Amino acid sequence: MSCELNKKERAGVINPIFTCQPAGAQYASIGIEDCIGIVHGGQGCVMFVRLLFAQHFKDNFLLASSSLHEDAAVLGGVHRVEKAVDVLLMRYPEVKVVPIISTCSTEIIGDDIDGVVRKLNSGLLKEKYADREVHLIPIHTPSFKGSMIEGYDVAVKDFVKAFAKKEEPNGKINLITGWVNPGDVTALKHLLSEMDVDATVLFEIESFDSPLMPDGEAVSHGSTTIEDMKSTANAIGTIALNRYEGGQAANYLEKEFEIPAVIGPTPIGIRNTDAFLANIKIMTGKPIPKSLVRERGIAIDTMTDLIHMFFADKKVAIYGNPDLVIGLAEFCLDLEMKPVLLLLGDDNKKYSKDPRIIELQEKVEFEMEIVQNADLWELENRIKTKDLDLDLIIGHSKGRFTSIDNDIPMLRVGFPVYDRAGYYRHPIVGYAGAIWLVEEMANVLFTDMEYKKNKEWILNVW
Amino acid sequence: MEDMMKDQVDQLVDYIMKWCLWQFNSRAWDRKDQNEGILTKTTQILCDEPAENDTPADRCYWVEAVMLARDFKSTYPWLSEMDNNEIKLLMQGLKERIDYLTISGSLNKELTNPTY
Amino acid sequence: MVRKIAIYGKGGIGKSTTQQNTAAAMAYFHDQKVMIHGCDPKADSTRLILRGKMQTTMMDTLREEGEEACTTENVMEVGFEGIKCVESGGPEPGVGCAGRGVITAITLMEMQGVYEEDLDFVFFDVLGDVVCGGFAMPIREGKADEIYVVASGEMMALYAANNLCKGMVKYAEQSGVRLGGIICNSRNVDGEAELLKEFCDKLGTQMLHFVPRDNIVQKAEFNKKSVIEFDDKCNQANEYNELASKIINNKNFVIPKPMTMEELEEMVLKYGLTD
Amino acid sequence: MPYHEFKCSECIPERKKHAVVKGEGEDLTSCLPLGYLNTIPGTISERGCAFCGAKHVIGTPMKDVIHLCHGPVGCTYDTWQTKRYISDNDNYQFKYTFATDMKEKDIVFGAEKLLKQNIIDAFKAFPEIKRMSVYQTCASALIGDDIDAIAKEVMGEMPDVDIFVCNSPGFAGPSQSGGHHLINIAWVNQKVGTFEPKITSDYVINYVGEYNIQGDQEVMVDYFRRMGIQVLSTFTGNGSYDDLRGMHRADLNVLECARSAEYICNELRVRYGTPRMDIDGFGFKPLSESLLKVGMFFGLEKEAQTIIDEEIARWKPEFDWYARRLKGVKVCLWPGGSKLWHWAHVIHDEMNVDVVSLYTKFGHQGDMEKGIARCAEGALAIDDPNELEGIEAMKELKPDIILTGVRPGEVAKKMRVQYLNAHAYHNGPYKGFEGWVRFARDIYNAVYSPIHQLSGLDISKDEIDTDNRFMTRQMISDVKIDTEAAEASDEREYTGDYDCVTKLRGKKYPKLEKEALSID
Repeated sequence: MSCELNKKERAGVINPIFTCQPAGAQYASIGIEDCIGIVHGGQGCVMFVRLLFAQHFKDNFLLASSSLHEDAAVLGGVHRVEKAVDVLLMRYPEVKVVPIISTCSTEIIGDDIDGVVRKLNSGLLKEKYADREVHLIPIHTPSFKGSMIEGYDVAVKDFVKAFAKKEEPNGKINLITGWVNPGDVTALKHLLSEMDVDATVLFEIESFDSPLMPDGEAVSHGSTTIEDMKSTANAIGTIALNRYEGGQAANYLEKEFEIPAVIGPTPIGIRNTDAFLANIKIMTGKPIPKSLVRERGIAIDTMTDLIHMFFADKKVAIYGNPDLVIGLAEFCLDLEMKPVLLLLGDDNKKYSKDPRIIELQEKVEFEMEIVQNADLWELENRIKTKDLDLDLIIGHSKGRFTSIDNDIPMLRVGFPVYDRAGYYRHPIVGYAGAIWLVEEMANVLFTDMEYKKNKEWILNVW
Repeated sequence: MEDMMKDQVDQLVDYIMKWCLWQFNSRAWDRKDQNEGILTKTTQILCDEPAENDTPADRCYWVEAVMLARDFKSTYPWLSEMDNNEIKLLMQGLKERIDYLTISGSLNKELTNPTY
Repeated sequence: MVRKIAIYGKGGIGKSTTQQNTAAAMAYFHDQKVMIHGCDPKADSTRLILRGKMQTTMMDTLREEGEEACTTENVMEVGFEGIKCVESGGPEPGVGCAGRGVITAITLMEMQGVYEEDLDFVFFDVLGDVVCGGFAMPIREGKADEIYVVASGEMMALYAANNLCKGMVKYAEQSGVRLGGIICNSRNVDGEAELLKEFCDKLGTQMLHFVPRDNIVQKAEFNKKSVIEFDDKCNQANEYNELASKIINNKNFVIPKPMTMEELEEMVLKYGLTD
Repeated sequence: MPYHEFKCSECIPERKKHAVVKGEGEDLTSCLPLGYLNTIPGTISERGCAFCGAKHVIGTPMKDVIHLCHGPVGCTYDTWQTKRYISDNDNYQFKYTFATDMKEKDIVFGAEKLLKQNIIDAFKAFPEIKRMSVYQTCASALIGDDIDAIAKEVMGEMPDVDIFVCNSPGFAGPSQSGGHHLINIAWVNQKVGTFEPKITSDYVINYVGEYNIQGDQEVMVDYFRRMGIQVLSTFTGNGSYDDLRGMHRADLNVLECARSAEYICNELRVRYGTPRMDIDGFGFKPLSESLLKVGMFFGLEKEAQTIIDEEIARWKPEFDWYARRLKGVKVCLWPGGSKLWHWAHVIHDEMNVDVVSLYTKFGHQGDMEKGIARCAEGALAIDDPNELEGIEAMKELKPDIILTGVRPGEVAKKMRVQYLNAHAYHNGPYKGFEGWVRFARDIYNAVYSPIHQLSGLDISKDEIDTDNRFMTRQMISDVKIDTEAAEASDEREYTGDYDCVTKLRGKKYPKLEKEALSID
């Protein structure tokens, strides 16, 4: 019995788990207030990402394109970035932060986005927008490297790098959430407030869940400010919840400004949330209050009701963002389940050295497989031809047909989730997230039992 | 008399613009053929003259023309009071107007592209 | 502060030879710490320093062993007088994107901080003309700050140099890169020095040095050595010594004013030159 | 020229010629915006790229095909599960998407070997699928991989497979339309004429420019088959690869979406002499006339008329129920593609709604010509509207509903304008007689939503009506109609099934079977 770490052997991808780097940078940039990113590439690179965000959040977010056409692809397209910046600033007077996000096409033709930012800073911004605070930030995200995960990581670091400035200590901690949902931010802020800890949240995206107001004026955007990003250099410490989504920024702050960094664990499940609170306690000296003991108790109570009867030994496959997948797998183990297959959707070389993965490899007693550079066909093909027997799939909506066509119940977690209503509103981190995950897993399994008439009567007296 | 004819042509133009698509093929040469082919046959049908429909292309024009003649007659009762000469004159006016609107006077800059 | 220098010039002009001899002179006569990063897909920018050794290129390493293998230890060689050598290399002709290869190579080296550590000069040896964005990589912001163009009294060489200046104008504003001068690698054509002088005046730059033609260069090359290593006392070694010292002491950096094709043709005709 | 200048776009004067108001007495010689020009960077346009136009819009609806993108993974990811083009083979093309997943070293050294291995591995993963489309992307185009050569090589080595290559990188044109164009021409150049289809009727058509959104194609094909017409191929919704290779054998090309698919029809006309007939699949009158025209071409007018009579008898009373209640509803018609002209006049004429604005995001001037020719006076026509212009237009026009896509729909939602998905439909199909009722029903449901009525109430300052415990849609809509007349009519609400498409699959068509038997 062992846990193997394998790589997909087949060439290419059938049904990808991730999209490419620029999407990650775009996700980071919508978390900033008064920020509209310009994606330097073909129009599809931004149009479809906006659509993806709209599918997930059922809301609209602003991102612009430099609209690379044939001529610019051949002759170079930085002049289109110059024009895009000018047009954007003229028409959106509130915009202060403009990341310039590169793509595969503009990286291949070698467009110099750093150079054009320098030129704009000393030219256009001085001449035409002298009275206005504008920050242009080049972000290199060639689509043929890494994945959306790395794109997010790079962008968070580039934003922090662009703004972080040493001033007086602010007594706060930096909390880099990684690629999460509004519900997660709410849950995290709740934990911090119970701990009486003030934090700069990167990125503060609770506001993505925006209302439809009588005056018809609401728009969806993030609320991390320039001040927030500046002050990251003055914090007590940084906690990056995810190693691969914000870890670089935490390391940068540590190296550059000596802000101690704690990277991980992703607070999914009881144990990891405990560790998160312990890290905050160490960092701030604040005790963990009784209120959280009680909250934790509610979560544990919920689990105790469910796990031995319904979860024990259930075989689970999990795919999605690496920190999420690992966190969920660890939680599943605590829930007496067997996460037999984990799929990580890119070829990040760091996975094999990830201590969490090494620990799984060393300690798990049943047969478990972790596939790097995986796609969803790795999952489906194992079900179809290798008799992979699963009780539950946990992953995002792009894998919905693997669940539907193979009659395996699935809990939607991660990004994107567009085939279930309102999931972005619910946390998966903290004790609140643990409760939601456990109850939803149970309800998904229950519905499946009833649909298949598989011991559905057992629920009579539960 | 001329005003009346202009008014009648306008009514027919309006009908075509609203309910037909054949006048809007993407290139000028194509529009010319379409207008010519279909409106000629429509005139023939309205005048109870034989309209060729043996080749596939002719048959396609003929179908459009039959439908158009039918719709014209049911929509504009004044048409049935006209004699063949008047109809021909009217249809000549219609053809010129449609050619103008879709070809010679068109603002569509792609009409003269030599390729698609 | 390490000074980063990009050497451009038409293919076959003797750019790589001049560059290696100058680098060797810098190290040998002036005790400078020098690195050469060859950015020509032909990968012949470091041969004379490495005594004819064709070093493993970064792109070969990337192709065969992957990105992590592109470490300093794996791709850097040290040659004559401690000169550090790296070759970008590139794909086979006609496939892939050689320009992207240059970008990839420089980015990888930058990530490892290679250009910053304990060096006085870094030379980027770049293919004849700026053919695409990738070949302009060495003159982007934070990369090379000085450009020297190797030219001679031939129409095509001047044409290429002029074109390069056109490319530079575009980048000069963005990245702060400046032209340090033209190096004439003589072809022994009549009126060559005068022509180059006028050419430099028109561009608004200096003719940094006139390197005379000398068979010893070929002889040294035949022995897989730079002239300096081959015979440090010969006249040609002295010429490179002088060129090296001019570069070290150079203060004349400009944004060039490239000529129009008509002007260029007119000037060349005046000297009775055709290829 | 009656140009409309948006306040938000005064600072980009080149936008001025992209919007016009169709004033009184205006015609196409005085009222037509510019179109299909390069997008102004940074405007936040809604346009996509030529790759998605080729792969996502035209290519992928082809059902029995492995659709492989040669490029980084994002292009594939983006064009997967974002549309509703179903197919009767359990949605194969809709569920599975393929990418060569180019990485940095593939960019530098070329990715032809990678592509070849991908093609082989993909066929291995799905041994029952023998057809493939390979799509170029920005990345593979820029490094110059020769996809055609690789495809030929593989076809040489694997004689049972056939591969189509579409070279339409994202940057090839101002919008997705560039890709529509390229893939049409590529198909006719590479594939038409390379397969001899089985002819089972004397009356054979290709149905072109129809993408089977929520089953549109299957509804329309049902009508043709009932008439005894063999639909040899559909380009491309629910279409079969080999059928489409046999397009040259049809007697007539019936053309639905006459922007992109026009190219292939015109080429078929030039090369094979197959005439082209443009039709409208929406609205009782246009659809009836369309079926009649196709019938008449083959001498099947009576058969067509029978279907029209049956369908209208069945569905007209239900349609009228909605049309009576939709009178005067203001609509922004922002569908993007051919629905611009398919709907511009007929939703006014038959559903009684008023089209106050129409736009095209990727269309050409020719598309706008059709739209402007058909829409009513006073309508604002916009080419490639950007986000701010869209918002300004909505504020100015105050429409009751917008027919548009998912994301602009979300913008409208926040402005308290109801939205109906015009690309993928809310509850389609919308084509066909029944579909027309479903379309009217969906507009009705949106416009008279009780929740929409509540969304405008500001409880902090407005008076709260404590007497009404609920409202039904009808309580809201019927305030403005003549209830007596409505009750006296035989109108009724929609009675069709939630899924009206699946049951058409496997249906027997006596007229076609007879023909098939006599051949076999």
